[in-house]
Amino acid sequence: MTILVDKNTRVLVQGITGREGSFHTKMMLEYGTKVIAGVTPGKGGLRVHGVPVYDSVEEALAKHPEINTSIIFVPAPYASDAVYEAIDAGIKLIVVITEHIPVHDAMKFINYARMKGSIIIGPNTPGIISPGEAKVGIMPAHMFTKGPIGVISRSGTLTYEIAYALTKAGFGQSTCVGIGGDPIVGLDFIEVAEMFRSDSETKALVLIGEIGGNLEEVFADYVLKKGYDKPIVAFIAGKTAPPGKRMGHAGAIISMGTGTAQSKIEALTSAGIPVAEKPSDIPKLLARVMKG
Amino acid sequence: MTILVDKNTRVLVQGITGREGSFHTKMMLEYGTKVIAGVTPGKGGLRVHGVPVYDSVEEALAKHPEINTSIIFVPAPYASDAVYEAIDAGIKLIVVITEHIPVHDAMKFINYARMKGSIIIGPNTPGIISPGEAKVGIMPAHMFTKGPIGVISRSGTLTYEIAYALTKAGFGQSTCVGIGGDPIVGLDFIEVAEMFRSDSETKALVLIGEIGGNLEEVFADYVLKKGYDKPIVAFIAGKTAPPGKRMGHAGAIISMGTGTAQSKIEALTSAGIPVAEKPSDIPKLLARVMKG
Amino acid sequence: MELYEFESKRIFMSKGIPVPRGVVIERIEDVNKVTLKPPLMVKAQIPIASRGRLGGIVKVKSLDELKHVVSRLLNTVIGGLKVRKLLIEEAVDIAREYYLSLTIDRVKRKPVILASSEGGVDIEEVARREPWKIIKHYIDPIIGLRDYELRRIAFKIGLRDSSLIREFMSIARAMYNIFTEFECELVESNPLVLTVNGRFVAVDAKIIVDDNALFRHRELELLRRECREYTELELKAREHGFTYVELDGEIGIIGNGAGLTMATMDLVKYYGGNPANFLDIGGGARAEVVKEAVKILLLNPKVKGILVNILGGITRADEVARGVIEALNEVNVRKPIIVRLKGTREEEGRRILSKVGIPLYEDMDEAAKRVVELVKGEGSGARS
Amino acid sequence: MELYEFESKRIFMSKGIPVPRGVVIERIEDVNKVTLKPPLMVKAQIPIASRGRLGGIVKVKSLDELKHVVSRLLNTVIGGLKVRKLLIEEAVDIAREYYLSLTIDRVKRKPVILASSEGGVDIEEVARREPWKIIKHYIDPIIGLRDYELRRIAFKIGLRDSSLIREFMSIARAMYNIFTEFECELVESNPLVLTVNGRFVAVDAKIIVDDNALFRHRELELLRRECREYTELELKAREHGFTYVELDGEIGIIGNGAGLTMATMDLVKYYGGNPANFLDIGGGARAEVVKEAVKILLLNPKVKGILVNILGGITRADEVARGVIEALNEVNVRKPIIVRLKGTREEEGRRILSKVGIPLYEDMDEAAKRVVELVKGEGSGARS
Repeated sequence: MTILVDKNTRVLVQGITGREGSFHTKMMLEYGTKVIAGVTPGKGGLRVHGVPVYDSVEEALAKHPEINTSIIFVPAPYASDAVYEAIDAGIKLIVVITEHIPVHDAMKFINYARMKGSIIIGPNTPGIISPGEAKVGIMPAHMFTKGPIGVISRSGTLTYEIAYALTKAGFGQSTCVGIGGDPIVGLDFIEVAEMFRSDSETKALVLIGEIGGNLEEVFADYVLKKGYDKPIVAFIAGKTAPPGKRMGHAGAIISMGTGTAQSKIEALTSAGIPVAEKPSDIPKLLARVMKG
Repeated sequence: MTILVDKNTRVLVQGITGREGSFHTKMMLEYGTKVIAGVTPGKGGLRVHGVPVYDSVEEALAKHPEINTSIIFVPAPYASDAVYEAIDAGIKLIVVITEHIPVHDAMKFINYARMKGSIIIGPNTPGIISPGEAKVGIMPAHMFTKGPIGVISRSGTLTYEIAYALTKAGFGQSTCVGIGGDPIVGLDFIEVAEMFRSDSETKALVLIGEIGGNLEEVFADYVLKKGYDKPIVAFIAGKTAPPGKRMGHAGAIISMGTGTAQSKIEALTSAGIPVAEKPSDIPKLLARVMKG
Repeated sequence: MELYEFESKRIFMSKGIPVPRGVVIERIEDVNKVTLKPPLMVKAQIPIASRGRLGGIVKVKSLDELKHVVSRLLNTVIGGLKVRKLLIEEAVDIAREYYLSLTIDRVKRKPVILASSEGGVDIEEVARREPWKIIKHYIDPIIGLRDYELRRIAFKIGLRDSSLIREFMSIARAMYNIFTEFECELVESNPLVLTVNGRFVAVDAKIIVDDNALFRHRELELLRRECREYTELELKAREHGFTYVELDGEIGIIGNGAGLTMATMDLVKYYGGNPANFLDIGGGARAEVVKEAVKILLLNPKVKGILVNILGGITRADEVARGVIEALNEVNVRKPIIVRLKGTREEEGRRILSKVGIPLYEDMDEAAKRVVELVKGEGSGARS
Repeated sequence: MELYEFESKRIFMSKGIPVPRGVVIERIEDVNKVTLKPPLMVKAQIPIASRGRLGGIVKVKSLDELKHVVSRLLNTVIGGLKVRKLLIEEAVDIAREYYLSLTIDRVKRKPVILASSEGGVDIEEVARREPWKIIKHYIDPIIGLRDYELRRIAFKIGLRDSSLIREFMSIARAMYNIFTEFECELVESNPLVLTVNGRFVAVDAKIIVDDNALFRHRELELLRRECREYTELELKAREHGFTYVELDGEIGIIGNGAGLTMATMDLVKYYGGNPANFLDIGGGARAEVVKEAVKILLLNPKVKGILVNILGGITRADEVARGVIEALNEVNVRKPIIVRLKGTREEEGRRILSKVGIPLYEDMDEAAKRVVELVKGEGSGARS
């Protein structure tokens, strides 16, 4: 078992004819992901790496009702429209790769998706990979391998780095979920951890956080209060990073001193989650907690 | 059994300190309806006919969590805000007496209510009465009496007229629902008829329609297609009325010749629903169909 | 309230929707100031769907012909309405006529876009005969209209050129913005013309705004003062807060609630009379309103007798009775008046009316029968 | 992007929110044109929260004193930023200081209103010590803000007078409209002053707009050109499409992806070095971008050595390698450069760099260790 994507995942690529959409369609196909169709308005009838292109999601789904997942490469100004189209068409998992989507747009479509029962991953996510089953994202696949570790990350390349370290150390991954690097994302650490909780294949979690926001602190609090029956290790990037933009008094009132690497590391540690000093330490830590 | 309101109905009156709100609070109390609380912002702490007044619905519900129904007497410009307040507070049945609410407002709060699982009756409705159980509305109670007839009406005073005729002829009513006279209303004939379908106390329906829109035709179509296991008689007002405002070609395209008294009478008759020539004929018709 | 075509077009223009170049004239002399390039369209500004068939739209080939047509049309009566304004526009070279509108669907309780590549005067015929040629798209009123929906509509009405699709989308978006901003019941363009130059132009524009929302739109409410589709008496009725529509019959009807009022009219007809009007005093009317309502009917010479049918809930019978009497005191016209009153303070109402010899009827059927008899001269007994 | 206080106040004013009467001056001479009535507040226009404590806000009692203060403040440096503009405003008679703001809550994924009757400089202290004094209300971003919510907030911060409640509601509504119309990350007024005359005045105003939404707000994008919180190099970096923030250390860092770049900085620190910057070339960067990034670090004299850490997914190693070499060719400065490259076209990248004697590191830890050694002069081997 894995979470979110697996062998039954049937993918629609929105923005398939663009540079990135087309390139990663090829990469996903090479990985074995079932990419069924693509959408680019006005390009209906084309084929991209053998995948048929349609003018609208509605048309694509009429022809390929088995589609259950969409990955979005549409440029930021048009991305939210593409997300709405996917939600309204009833697609239940939507992976939004696009970065620089205006935060008010993201906030709206994420709330709308929730209302309609769709899951949004991202925006600004590298996507999801369940090694050996399906990759719905842009990560370099050779750095990932099948195994018992669930990975949840706010980062892109740092996830690849850590996944690669895990792979080299013999820790394969059940599913790696990039929740997205934007301030507002569709799923947070807790929601993904809940999915991993009931995934029998996942034996331990790696959580990759970074400075800003307080998703990590909220997650630590959740683990503390609700407990988590699988070992977790974490890494937080940004100990030496410049302080983030100050969002007026409101930002300070809401964050209440959270948001720094130190606050996150302390919160996680207090919740019994060991935090690695550097990415290369994660496999060691993992070996320790999985034994213990 | 009755539908929508009964002995368990606990009523909040929004706009309780206004002329109409206050008068009908008294009338409802006299009828035996459990009016628990009222809301008028800025008038918190007052009492109206013994009913405590609060500044907000939230406060009223905090003090009286048993409230399950709201009746709204707030003037049109502020009515939709009051409806939202009731929906957000989780009140599941909201009776909107106010007339002249802008149709875009009504459209939005009706869709919103649906999303949140609340039922809107109205706007521009006389309300609901389950004789002997509860009256959440402005109808003159003495014209109604308990019995086996369910009444669904788009009209106000005409409903009283017909209910009175029924009462005089010995046909008591289970519940009378004024769905509201506005172009957009929360529940239509079909939805109320569905409720009556599973109400064992209701043995027959009286449907009171009028010209404009096509709710009656749509209802006739529903009875024709889905069947209805209780006898129904109808009355349609407006055979001699001036034609309604022409809503451009769009109105004609949508209505497709429906909307006139003739079209409604034909549709109902075709669906096996006898239509009374005048209100005073309804009891006779009813006697006939209930025997047959 | 339906706006005049030229008012609608001004709003269209302000939102960036292309309309033909044009001017509005109210006096024949103004025709000399027209600098538009013929051929021109002369369009009577009256809110009647059939104005084209009734001769209210004329194409002219020259400025000379324009003068001729303007002097013929201005201040004449078309479809019962006086033509006070003419819109004169440059004719457009039509490649194809589209149809595009936004309105509210009562059954779905949602805004709906209607679009078709077969626009023009026969659009309703198209709807009947080839309904699949009209695209009907419902809009979620909470989330609003998204671009992908417009794009889908554009594809469905057969647009393929991407710049034309963009133009269509921006016009439809602007019409939707008008629809929501001004709280319209209808925003319509028929035809929305695709010119031979490959541009879209809204050759006709129709906006109907929701009267109930006018309090939020001062700029529109000002337009309301002008004489529109309402007669003077109808306008006066609106001021007093009741609804009045004139009809052809001889029996004046006053009721409370639209349903009851209509049922009363139907009953009069059933018993052989003909209603002269629809007059709904609404809920909870005071004596003052009833008085004004009765006065309107007393003063209307076509009305030979009056039937007042009030079923009190909010409305109090004593207020109604007082209103009737005040009207009779103020107006020196006598006509048969039949009053049927039931409900709150019925007895008090009966007492007030009996003083002036007006009997109260209990039963609606009897009241209707009686007024018909009286008007037909077959009876007597009511005050006259 | 954070707007200047005076820009925020202009937007507040345009939406009907009362602000103190004031003028902006950029030259000392302009002080003579000031016609405001003392006492006055002189406020340095710099986006720093602590400007009050740093002497950037001064109250003056007379126009003479004003001249003195203006010439003291203008063009000085406060908190590292040059004061180019001063906002001069009439002081307000304060009865009470409120706090009111709109921002986005990441965890709830919704807009949130924060309001308090204990506004002013100590608001964060209030939040810590008496959190119940700050009302936090989440807004449904789809249905939007409804009046009843504002009314509830008004009651909760202790307003009772109905005209004051109305005024508060209309200010909060206007701030919400700014928040949504301009797609803000923050709209804040602290203090929102209740004057002794019983009116609300936004004595401070702060607007932060979402940079990602600027393409929809031309009017705001124009403001961006001006030097703001960014240094010149940071602005240059933005033009080239990467993110660059200067720090105090001596080791220049280039990474792709914010997480990896930060992790690289942390690693340098872990091995005893100090990062001179954060520089994220983003995803899929071409040689041109890499070149500009490397050039910025080569030209920064504080940078003693450079660590490039690229994990290719979208980013191609050969493009990165080419970018490094082009930078070295264009700039005549030599510093130790350590390159760690993994991923797409790794071999091609290695080949290109080996030609100029730059070795490729496989391992991030080793690369970080090495660059620290080199900068500390304990090693050699990299091109210098």
